[in-house]
Amino acid sequence: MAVVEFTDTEFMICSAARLLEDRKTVFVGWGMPQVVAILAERLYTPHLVQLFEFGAVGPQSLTPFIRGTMGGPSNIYRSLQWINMNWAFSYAATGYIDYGMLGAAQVDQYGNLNSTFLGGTYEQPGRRFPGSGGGNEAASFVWKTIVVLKHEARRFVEKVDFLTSPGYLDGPGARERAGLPKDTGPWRVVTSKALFGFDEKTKKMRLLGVLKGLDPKEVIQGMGFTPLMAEKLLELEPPEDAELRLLREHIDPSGIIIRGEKMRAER
Amino acid sequence: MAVVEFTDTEFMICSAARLLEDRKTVFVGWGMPQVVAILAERLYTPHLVQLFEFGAVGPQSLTPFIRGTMGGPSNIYRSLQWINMNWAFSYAATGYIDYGMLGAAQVDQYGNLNSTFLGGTYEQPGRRFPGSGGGNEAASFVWKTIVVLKHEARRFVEKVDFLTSPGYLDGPGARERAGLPKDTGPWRVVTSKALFGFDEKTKKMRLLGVLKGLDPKEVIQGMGFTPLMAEKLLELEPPEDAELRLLREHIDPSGIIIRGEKMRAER
Amino acid sequence: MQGQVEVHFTHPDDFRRWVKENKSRDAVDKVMTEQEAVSRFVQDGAYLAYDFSSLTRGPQALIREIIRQRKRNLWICAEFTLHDSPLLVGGGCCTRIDVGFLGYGSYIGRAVCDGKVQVFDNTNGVLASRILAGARGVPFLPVRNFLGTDGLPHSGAKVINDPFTNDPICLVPALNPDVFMIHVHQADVYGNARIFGTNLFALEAAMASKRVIISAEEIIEPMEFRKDPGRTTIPFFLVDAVVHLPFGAYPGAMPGRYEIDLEHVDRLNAIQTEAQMQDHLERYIYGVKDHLEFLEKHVGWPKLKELMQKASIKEGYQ
Amino acid sequence: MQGQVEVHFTHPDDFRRWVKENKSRDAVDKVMTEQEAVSRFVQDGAYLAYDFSSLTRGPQALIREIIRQRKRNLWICAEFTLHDSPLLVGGGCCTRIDVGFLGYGSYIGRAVCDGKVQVFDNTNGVLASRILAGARGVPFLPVRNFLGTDGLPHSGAKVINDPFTNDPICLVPALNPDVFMIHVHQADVYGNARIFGTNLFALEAAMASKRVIISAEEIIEPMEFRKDPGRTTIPFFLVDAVVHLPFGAYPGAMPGRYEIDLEHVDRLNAIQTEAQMQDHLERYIYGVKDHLEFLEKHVGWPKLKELMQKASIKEGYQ
Repeated sequence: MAVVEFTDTEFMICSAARLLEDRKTVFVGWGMPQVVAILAERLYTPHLVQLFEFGAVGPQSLTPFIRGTMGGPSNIYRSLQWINMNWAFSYAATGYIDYGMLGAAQVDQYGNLNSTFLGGTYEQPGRRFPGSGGGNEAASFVWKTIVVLKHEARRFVEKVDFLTSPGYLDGPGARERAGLPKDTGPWRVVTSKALFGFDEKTKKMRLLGVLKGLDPKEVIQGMGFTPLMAEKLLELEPPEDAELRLLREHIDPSGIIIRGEKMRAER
Repeated sequence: MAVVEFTDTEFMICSAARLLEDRKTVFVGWGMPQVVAILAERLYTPHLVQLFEFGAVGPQSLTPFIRGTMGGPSNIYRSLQWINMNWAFSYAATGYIDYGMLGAAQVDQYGNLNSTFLGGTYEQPGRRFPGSGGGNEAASFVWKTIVVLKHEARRFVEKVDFLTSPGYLDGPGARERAGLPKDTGPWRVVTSKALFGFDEKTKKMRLLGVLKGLDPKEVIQGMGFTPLMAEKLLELEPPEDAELRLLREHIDPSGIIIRGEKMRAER
Repeated sequence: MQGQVEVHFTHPDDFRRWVKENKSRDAVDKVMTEQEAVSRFVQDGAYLAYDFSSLTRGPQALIREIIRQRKRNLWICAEFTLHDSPLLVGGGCCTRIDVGFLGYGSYIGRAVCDGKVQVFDNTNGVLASRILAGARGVPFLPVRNFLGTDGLPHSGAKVINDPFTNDPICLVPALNPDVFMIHVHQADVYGNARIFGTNLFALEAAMASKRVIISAEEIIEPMEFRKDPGRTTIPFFLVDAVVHLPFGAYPGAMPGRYEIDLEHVDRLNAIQTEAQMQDHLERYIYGVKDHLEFLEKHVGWPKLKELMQKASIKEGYQ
Repeated sequence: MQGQVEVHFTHPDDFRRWVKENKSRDAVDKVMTEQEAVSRFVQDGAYLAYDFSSLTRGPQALIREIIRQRKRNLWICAEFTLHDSPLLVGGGCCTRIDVGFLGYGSYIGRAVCDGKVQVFDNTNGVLASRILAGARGVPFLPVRNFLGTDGLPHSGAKVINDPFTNDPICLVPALNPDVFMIHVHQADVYGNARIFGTNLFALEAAMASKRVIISAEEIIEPMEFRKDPGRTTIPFFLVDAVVHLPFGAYPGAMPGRYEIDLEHVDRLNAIQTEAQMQDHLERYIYGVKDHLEFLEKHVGWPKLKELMQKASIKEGYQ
């Protein structure tokens, strides 16, 4: 058995990349989801078609990943199609996009996402974030939404300060009653320590597993709600050497995205 | 004074071509309006931007004119832009298109157009035509609609058998009440004998002039309504030699479009 | 006011469900013959749309194959239909038509008068908007035309008071065809496709339709699309079948490749009676087994070469 | 449910009237300096939209000119706004923002918290749909997202029961900006323009806006557009001003031409305090008279050459 060292971000990225399915489509959000998608494409899902809201369909991105650019030439390299935002969202609205991968500042037990503000009021927030971007469209239209966020207990709240992108709203049937497309919604929440899913009946968040070696009770301690627990919790594998090498040497050699708290695990 | 010989179609084409304004935009319907636009471009309005519903913006059509093709290479030669139907109609819907030029099978005193059927019922018509095409969009969206049709009394009716494309509907204010864009509507009706406009107040059709040498009373005889009369009727000039030469030698040398009843006039 | 007639309408959720379960996102080789594409993907009773006209970049070989396979009860979206609709009606394939523009000639006109085919008078713009609604995954789009017409009651449109301006506005229902056919300049084996020139609603209709059949003048390497992504008209995951059909738009023109065969078009224009129609179908469609035999028996390479020579305008088509 | 806040909305008839009276269809030379374009066409209080981001093909030189001219009370459409919105707010130009995506950094976040700028939370897709509504000449478009959110009450959207499915649907009001700015690869003197790569809503917004200012890397012959009409992004009659601004997207990238200057971007990212902001504006914007002087004084040709060299990916950009 060996001990592997990695950052919490690296674990989260690898954990998310393993969730994607090959020969499917994914709506990729800004920032970390881009890195997840590149890692997945290189290691696990070479035929995954990535969709970007700014109109790139199916790029084969070059590395190193250039942060922030979205529509830059290396991130949209060798796309199948370059088009614009209204068309990009149409692919999702008509059901062609299987997965969506998004970040968030806050999430509640129904998977509702806040990426707008924390604390205070809408007019005078405590802290302001970029807002929806295309996150609302992804969370509304794709079949399965994957949320990726740093594992901090305060991000898991009873009620989001602002509902930017819909999870299951206030429970079963609520999305449909609101007029959102049927059979969509959050599917997984990937954090730097754990993996959550949602209970089919109650639509409440459920802990599926934690990083190998962590204590599930400690992991969920302090969350604003108590998640359901899977009958058998998974032990999530730490990053593989191949994943870390790719991330550190090829995708993000400057370490801007993958930096974070140091973690270690046995494998 | 010389006598000039021409067909009724040739007169109608020349008469319509003289109405267009340079450095403006025109929505061009299928068939004869295409020939009118080419004639106008060559002789009178070299900077007129022609819009076609199938997505050609600003072509400099080659001659001879090839009937029927619409999107063929010689008719859309050296366009400013090639795009599609939804975009083409958007140019008109947002008010960028000054003129529209359309044919019709029937017209009533308010300039309502029928290009759908004559006689019988909708389910069992006496004679069936192609229907709206993009005519309804042109008649609804452009600022000034020009209707071009062969002068036959039976085409001018009290009430059209089917209202395909809106004129002033049942009178002043009716277009706006129906929800159509403001300040639009039929502007001229060009026939093989006469030219009509519309009264600003009553929105009823008004005879503006007839081909030089014709008797206005005879021209309007048998029409299904009595048009208003301009205070001073114009004498419409017969085709110029330059117009006829261009039509016969360059635009339609096979004579398929310009053939018709023989006419003659002095000039 | 509301349209009072039957309308081809699919709830956006039902369309989405269909896309989820039936449209593969996997890039697999979809090349097949026209026989296979039509027999697998065009069912009797289907709603059929296609891009452009019988005279320009229309999927004419595919339409002939539909007639050859004697499909029945099709409902067609007649946006720029010229010679296609009379042939489909003459072949007994088509019983309902959303108009659009219903050309050419007296045969189709009389078929309507005789009640052989039922028409629903939309307009070209209304049909294009309905397909755009289908492609945007919404049940309708608002338009500011079609109002005040006699077509509106013969369509599925509804008039409401716009809640933003309080003026009347026309809502046209989404159109999600069962099958969309398009003839393209270039495709790869997966279905990525590229056309040059204008189009009616190529991407909208490909996105809005349950099945998409592409016929292509040329099959090119997939990497060609990735080298110039701004030129891709339709990405592969919308497409179900790719048929390699050079001269597939014949007797119409393929812009930049070959011109119209006016001689053959005149033969189509001349069809007036039922007997003439059946003779034409027998000779040119039933009497040959496929597009290749049609070209060899009834067109011939000297004619095709002549039509290619006439297509001397290349600007913008490569 | 209905949005309860102020919304920038123009009756489609009022927009049409404006187009009729103010948008010339005449192909005249519209080339002018950035000073002239901004002073003539960007009024205090205007609603401003632009295409793409500060990092990719954004109209950065034009935005700097707006700040230099100390425009006031602008309302901006923040679709992919990254460094633009903090600069515009820091320069005292912008008091209202439709979000979109409100990047970058803590300066703009704090400006919102402090009430220096009022935000209206739409989404990227909602804003794109609103602009498409403006371009289609309709007062609204229906969308099936935005429903169930806290953004909706802070927007101009309304929820109605869809008359076709009886499900709730969200109607988003048309957006007709007063000014749209876009930086393009190529334009002619009349305003025909071409971009390579993806875009947000280049044609939609050009069609939907009262004034369109184009800045271009290259001015090319008008005939070049006519030789490849499928590549024209925007036709001239939508355009009011053409400004020849090589490196007009700097410090962002112009795909296929030059790369991002990450060094300068880091300077923008580092702005946190008001003092830092004012120092930056003073140095890089107020302190130079125009884009050319900015490039000469603060970037320099060796750096520009380096950025051009880095832009080695050419596929699809020519």
